[in-house]
Amino acid sequence: MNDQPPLSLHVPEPAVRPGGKPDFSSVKIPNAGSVPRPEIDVDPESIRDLAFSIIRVLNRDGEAVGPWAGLLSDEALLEGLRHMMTLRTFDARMLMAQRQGKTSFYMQHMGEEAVSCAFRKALEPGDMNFPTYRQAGLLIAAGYSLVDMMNEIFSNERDPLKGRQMPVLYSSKALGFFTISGNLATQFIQAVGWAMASAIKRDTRIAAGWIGDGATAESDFHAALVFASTYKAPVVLNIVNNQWAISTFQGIARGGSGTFAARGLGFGIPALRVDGNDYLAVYAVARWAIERARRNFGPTLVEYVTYRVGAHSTSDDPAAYRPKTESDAWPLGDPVIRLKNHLIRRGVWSEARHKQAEAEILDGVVTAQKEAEGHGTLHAGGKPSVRDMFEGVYAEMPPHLRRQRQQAGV
Amino acid sequence: MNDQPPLSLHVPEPAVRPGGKPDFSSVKIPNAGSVPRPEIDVDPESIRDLAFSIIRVLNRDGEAVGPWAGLLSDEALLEGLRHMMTLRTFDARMLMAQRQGKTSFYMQHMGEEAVSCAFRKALEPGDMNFPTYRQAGLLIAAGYSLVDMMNEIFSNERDPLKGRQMPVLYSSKALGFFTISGNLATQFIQAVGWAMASAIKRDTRIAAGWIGDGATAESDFHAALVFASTYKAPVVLNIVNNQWAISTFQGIARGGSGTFAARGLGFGIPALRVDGNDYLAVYAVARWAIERARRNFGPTLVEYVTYRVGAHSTSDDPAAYRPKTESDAWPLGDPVIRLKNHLIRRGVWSEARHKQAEAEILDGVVTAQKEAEGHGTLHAGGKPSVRDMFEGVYAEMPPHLRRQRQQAGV
Amino acid sequence: MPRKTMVEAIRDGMDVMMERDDNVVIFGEDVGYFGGVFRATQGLQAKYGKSRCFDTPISELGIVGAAIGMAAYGLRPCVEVQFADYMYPAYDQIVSEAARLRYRSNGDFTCPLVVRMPTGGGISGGQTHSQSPEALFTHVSGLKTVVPSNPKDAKGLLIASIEDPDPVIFLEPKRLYNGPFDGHHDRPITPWSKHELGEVPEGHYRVPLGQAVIRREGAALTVLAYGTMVYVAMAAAAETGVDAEIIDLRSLLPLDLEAIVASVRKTGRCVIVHEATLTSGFGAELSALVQENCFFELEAPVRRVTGWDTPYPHAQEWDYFPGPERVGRAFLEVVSGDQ
Amino acid sequence: MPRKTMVEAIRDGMDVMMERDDNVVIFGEDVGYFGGVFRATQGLQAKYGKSRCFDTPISELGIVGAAIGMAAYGLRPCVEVQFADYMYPAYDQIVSEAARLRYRSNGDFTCPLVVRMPTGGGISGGQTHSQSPEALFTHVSGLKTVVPSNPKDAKGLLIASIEDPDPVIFLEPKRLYNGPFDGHHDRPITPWSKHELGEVPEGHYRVPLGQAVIRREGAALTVLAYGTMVYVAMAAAAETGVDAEIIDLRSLLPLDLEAIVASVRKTGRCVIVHEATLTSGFGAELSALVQENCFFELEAPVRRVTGWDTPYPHAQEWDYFPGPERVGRAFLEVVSGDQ
Ligand SMILES: Cc1ncc(C[n+]2csc(CCOP(=O)(O)OP(=O)(O)O)c2C)c(N)n1
Ligand SMILES: Cc1ncc(C[n+]2csc(CCOP(=O)(O)OP(=O)(O)O)c2C)c(N)n1
Ligand SMILES: [Mg+2]
Ligand SMILES: [Mg+2]
Repeated sequence: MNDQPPLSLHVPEPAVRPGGKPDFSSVKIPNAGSVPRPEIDVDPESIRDLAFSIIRVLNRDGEAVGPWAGLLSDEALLEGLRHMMTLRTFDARMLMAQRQGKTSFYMQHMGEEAVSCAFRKALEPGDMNFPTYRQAGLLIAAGYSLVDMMNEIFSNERDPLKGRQMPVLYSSKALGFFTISGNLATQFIQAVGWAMASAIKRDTRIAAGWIGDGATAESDFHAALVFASTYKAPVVLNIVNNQWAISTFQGIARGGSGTFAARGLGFGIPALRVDGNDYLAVYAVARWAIERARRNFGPTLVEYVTYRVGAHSTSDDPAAYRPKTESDAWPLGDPVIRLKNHLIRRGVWSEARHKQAEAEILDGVVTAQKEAEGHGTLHAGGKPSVRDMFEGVYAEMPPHLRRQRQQAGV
Repeated sequence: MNDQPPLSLHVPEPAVRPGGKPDFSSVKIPNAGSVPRPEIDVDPESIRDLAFSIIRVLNRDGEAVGPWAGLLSDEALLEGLRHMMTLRTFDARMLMAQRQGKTSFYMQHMGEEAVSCAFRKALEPGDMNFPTYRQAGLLIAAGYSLVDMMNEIFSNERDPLKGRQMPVLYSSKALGFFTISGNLATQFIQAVGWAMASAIKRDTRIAAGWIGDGATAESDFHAALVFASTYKAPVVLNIVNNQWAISTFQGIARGGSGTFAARGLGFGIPALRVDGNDYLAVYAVARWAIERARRNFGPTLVEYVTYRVGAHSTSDDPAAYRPKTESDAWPLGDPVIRLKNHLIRRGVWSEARHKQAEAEILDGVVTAQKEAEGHGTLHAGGKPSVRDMFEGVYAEMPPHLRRQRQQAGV
Repeated sequence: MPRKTMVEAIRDGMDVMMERDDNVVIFGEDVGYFGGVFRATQGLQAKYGKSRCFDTPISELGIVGAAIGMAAYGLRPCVEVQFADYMYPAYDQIVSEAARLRYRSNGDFTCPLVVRMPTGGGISGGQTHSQSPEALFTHVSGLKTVVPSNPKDAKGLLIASIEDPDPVIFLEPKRLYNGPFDGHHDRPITPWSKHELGEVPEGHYRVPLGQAVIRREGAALTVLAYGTMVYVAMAAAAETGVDAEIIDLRSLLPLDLEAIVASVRKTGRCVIVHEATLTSGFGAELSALVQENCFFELEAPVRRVTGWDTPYPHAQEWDYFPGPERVGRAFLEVVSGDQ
Repeated sequence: MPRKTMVEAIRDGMDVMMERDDNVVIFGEDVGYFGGVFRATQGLQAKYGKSRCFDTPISELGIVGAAIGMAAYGLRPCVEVQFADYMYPAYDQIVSEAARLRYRSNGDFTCPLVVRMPTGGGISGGQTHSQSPEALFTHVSGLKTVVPSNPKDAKGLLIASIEDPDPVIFLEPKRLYNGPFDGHHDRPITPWSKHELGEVPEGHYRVPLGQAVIRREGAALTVLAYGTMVYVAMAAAAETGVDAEIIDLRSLLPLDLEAIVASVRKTGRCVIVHEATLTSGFGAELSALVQENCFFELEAPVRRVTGWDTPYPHAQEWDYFPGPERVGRAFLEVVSGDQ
């Protein structure tokens, strides 16, 4: 053995670090319209290419092209644009609120708005999302109250979660939005379980699990794929690949595999990659996968290729680990601008109307914020009671907690 | 949504249950010699077929054929035969000893002897296995003392593990055999860590992880694939697919994927399937994967297609969940008989010599057993001390354990 | 009344609930066709079909994680972890998820889930088939933890657990499956068919969570026990002649503190027994509670008799197990004041 | 002597050990290029190279599982779990593997491994960035559990932990990273640069595991504390005027029982404080030990002041946290005998 050259450890590195010139030349972007659209009962093996390509609908000229195009009316697209703009404005205001000390923490969606906003529109009432902290678009596109979102963020007296949860960890069963966990990935297998329950009860509702590129390394991701594959659960398993997991580039979680979608191939689960910054493409793929699930053909794994433009959270500063201008170099553009340009091209939108919509939306968000702030912010005004801290641990408070509540004098 | 037909849960079932006629027609067996042998630095994507085929060397006539043949001398093969026969005899004696109450529990290898015996011969001194409870062939082929194995099984006064572990959970660092855990799968990621350590230290040693078909569903399997893929760890990841996990057929863990080997494809890890009942094929594939690891090309996933002929353990009765004659119908035959026939065909072995070897081996095992029983069995004769129970929890006994030992009066 | 083993009683409890409520589903490793390695689910798949009782991949995380999703949907899953020693891969889902769904969502989502798992030693199972991890559950707000000691309670507690709106960890002392084991491993075991508590009522009944029961009245000493140790304590009392009052806690959380305090106030002395390791075992909590609530009545230190702080060994199993001799010695010391 | 924050001291401890022993390797989520979300490993990759300090996939199981394999190989991994709240996915590897390699293999394989994790609340982290799971480790035979309360100790304890031949869980009270936080969250924090214990010796030194230290001598009452609660107890003593003897345990297992017993024998009274939830918290073990060992000297019940038995809430953080007011009230009640 002594004649063997020594081993060495391979540690993947991103192409560029701060100081370097952003470089996405390794990200191969197929032309819009170039990826075929299979039947929903397709044999997964026969579409394995789709795990290595990117389904795109909007081309550089803002046209919707190819087999995945043509599913949404202009009206629906205008509504989608409004959802994304609302989310972006909401984020901007809440980031500011956090900086002003009105809450402890915030997480934004900049660049990823299309993913959750478009996906939501492909669901039916009664379906259930198991989201991470970066899919508030699911709520906004479902018409959830901005004031209630803010009440949660401010942990104020109207907080639907009574101050118990950190900002942005919303819950809305009514709108098909499962209570968000602070622990990464746990929701992925739960989504599969929920979907199995729907199948056990011979229901028609389906589930959607959500996970980030980084969190696919967690155990729950594997459990979800195993269970979904075995029981053919009616679930759409969504991976939002925004290139970063806090400071860690996606190559650390992805390792030697070409894509995250490829993970599905080892389970016989059809796996699709889609341009996450293309509202039309996201919607088209979501609809395909959701229909597959609803028609009892089983799970689909979808990777959304996108980019986290902002910091991971208000506790993070990406300048420490990636070039400042990296997001400008991101080859898939901005989802809001791309949809806007498409609508302008279709003649149903204009720069002027966009400006006006921006103003209206800001107005709406500001009004909501005023209302929410009227119910308190984290350190000022109305807040949930100390009693609320003791309630809800169990359906009925057991004696030991009653004693503790008494000790606390509440 | 009310026009949707209801969903239903898919629960995979084996082809036959007790009372039915065994049927392995769904197991596609390629001809021996028909699967190509790629270079070790091959692009994993280009050999994905190997995850869906079965590499075989010994054909029905007992000839070694094709590109994976020709690696072992007759002498080496005769030694291999002896290892497998020894393991089988050892198992038979220990099963009997368990029935006689000399120990609490035993797990046999019947039908799977080739896997661990042949793999071991492809390793170098210093390499490390992270086995499950069904790879004692790794010890036997490495020349470990049968008496010490039995001492462990009997938990007697010479038990190298001082009575602390259940039967068959051996440990031998010297012979590259990591301490077996009772918890499934945990060793798989540990093997990757050990291999990473070797790479970090610029060593030349490699690791081999072992796991059963059923246990691939565990989280540690995923962690192992993720870490091995990311850091290109010098490790061979072995899945022993013996068709059953206690009473659960392999389809429950495998789900919708064609094979267990296919799991590797989602990680960019080359994945090979091999006839686990073919000593020559196992050796050839092991050598390929081991060389790949040692030359720093990274991990390989290998699925050994075999069949668990016996009960899961002495606590199990397979008649409750599978046809009694299922093992006779297993299309890959018996590893001992196949190697025996090959050697006879090559003119270096005969039925008579085989009979004689059987007798010799039995003799050796019986002699070893006598010696081991002289040191005690679980309920009779010499046993580890009660002091041993308190030792070794830590390198140095902390005060609270010293106090407890005193209380125990030892 | 029919007599049943503890396994039969547990199976009966599931059967009754599956019959009454088609939201009850059962799954785990080997629990479907085969009926579980301890046969607790035998016959349920045949009776209720594969989508209500089925085998799972070997992933405790997957079993519990999927069950949480199902519970959130509105089912009442009752899942099996093959041995308590194998619950660790599911621990994150239990602690971070099942236990907190209700709280974190302010009741928007809930988790009516039972996780059954065989616990305890005495079957030569070594360190990975013998553990008693109850204290790892009692520390977690949002969980309930139950340990039955006989067939009748097992069925009634299991029914109450399945009906409970919150997650319940249901620990089954496997050494009691066939009979009331008192720690005398060298003596033949009395089967449940010969024991009064083997009488299991038919049909639906509940044993409410949070109510202890006095198994033996006594004046000299209070013994807090659960599971197998109830019988060890009974044997120790009989053999030492100490007039011990033996309380079978049945549910550790919620805990019947009132019953404990009433007894210790009466006897002035307390011994706590469990099979789990000493340090940070549930006995520590019991000891703390007793002295917090009965300080002025205590005539001797509260004493714990437990498994040692080592992994559960294979060969030295009976040296590890806190048997009647060791427990009895503690009784005598505590009543004599000889510490 | 240079003053350092606790983060700097911890980083220094790793630096010293990486320098001395090239078997020491460091990894975890975001710990490589970026240097960790709390910046504890900042600069180590640049100094020692990518194969000794690197980023990992987000898999706590993978981090600890791989580290166990490395430790078995002969390295001394010191890994980071980003928040203690995220250790559960690794719990099986910690409990079933790291803690038992030595025992089950009779020393054939060992596991010199340190798992660092920030613990405790006070940073508006809600239920998933605030937990104190120490009792989930102290119940596990084969593990050691360490909780430093200041930069000087943190470095010395970390070095001792890395050099230890067995697995050590190293819990870092994150609220202490920048200064000795006493629970008065509305007052400005004193930075470590203004505190004596911010003086961190250069180079290699050890603070041995298992030795408590008295932070304040006193005659009226013994306080058992660790981590953040040491300063809360100090504040409570100052504010109530109770002459408390405050013991900083530093290491929970091994535990300095001698120091505890000596103090309680002297004062006759004992208050235990921790941030973790009450039931089955480490305070239960301490309470049990104190009354077992000091029963006849105790003049009042041993008292626990802890986090409540609820998840750690976001908005009501300071109602959950056992602050100086609540701790002080307990002091007064225990010394006055007014229970
Ligand atoms: C179990 C667990 N481990 C670690 C963390 C800390 N953490 C929070 S977010 C994050 C990165 C997640 O990255 P990714 O999955 O790519 O999602 P993204 O933030 O990019 O949307 C980490 C490591 C956590 N929340 N839970
Ligand atoms: C974590 C864990 N869960 C469950 C078990 C119980 N168990 C022991 S062996 C076994 C089946 C394993 O099947 P497989 O991986 O196919 O290996 P085989 O026995 O067939 O070699 C099970 C479920 C265990 N030991 N550990
Ligand atoms: Mg990401
Ligand atoms: Mg198997």
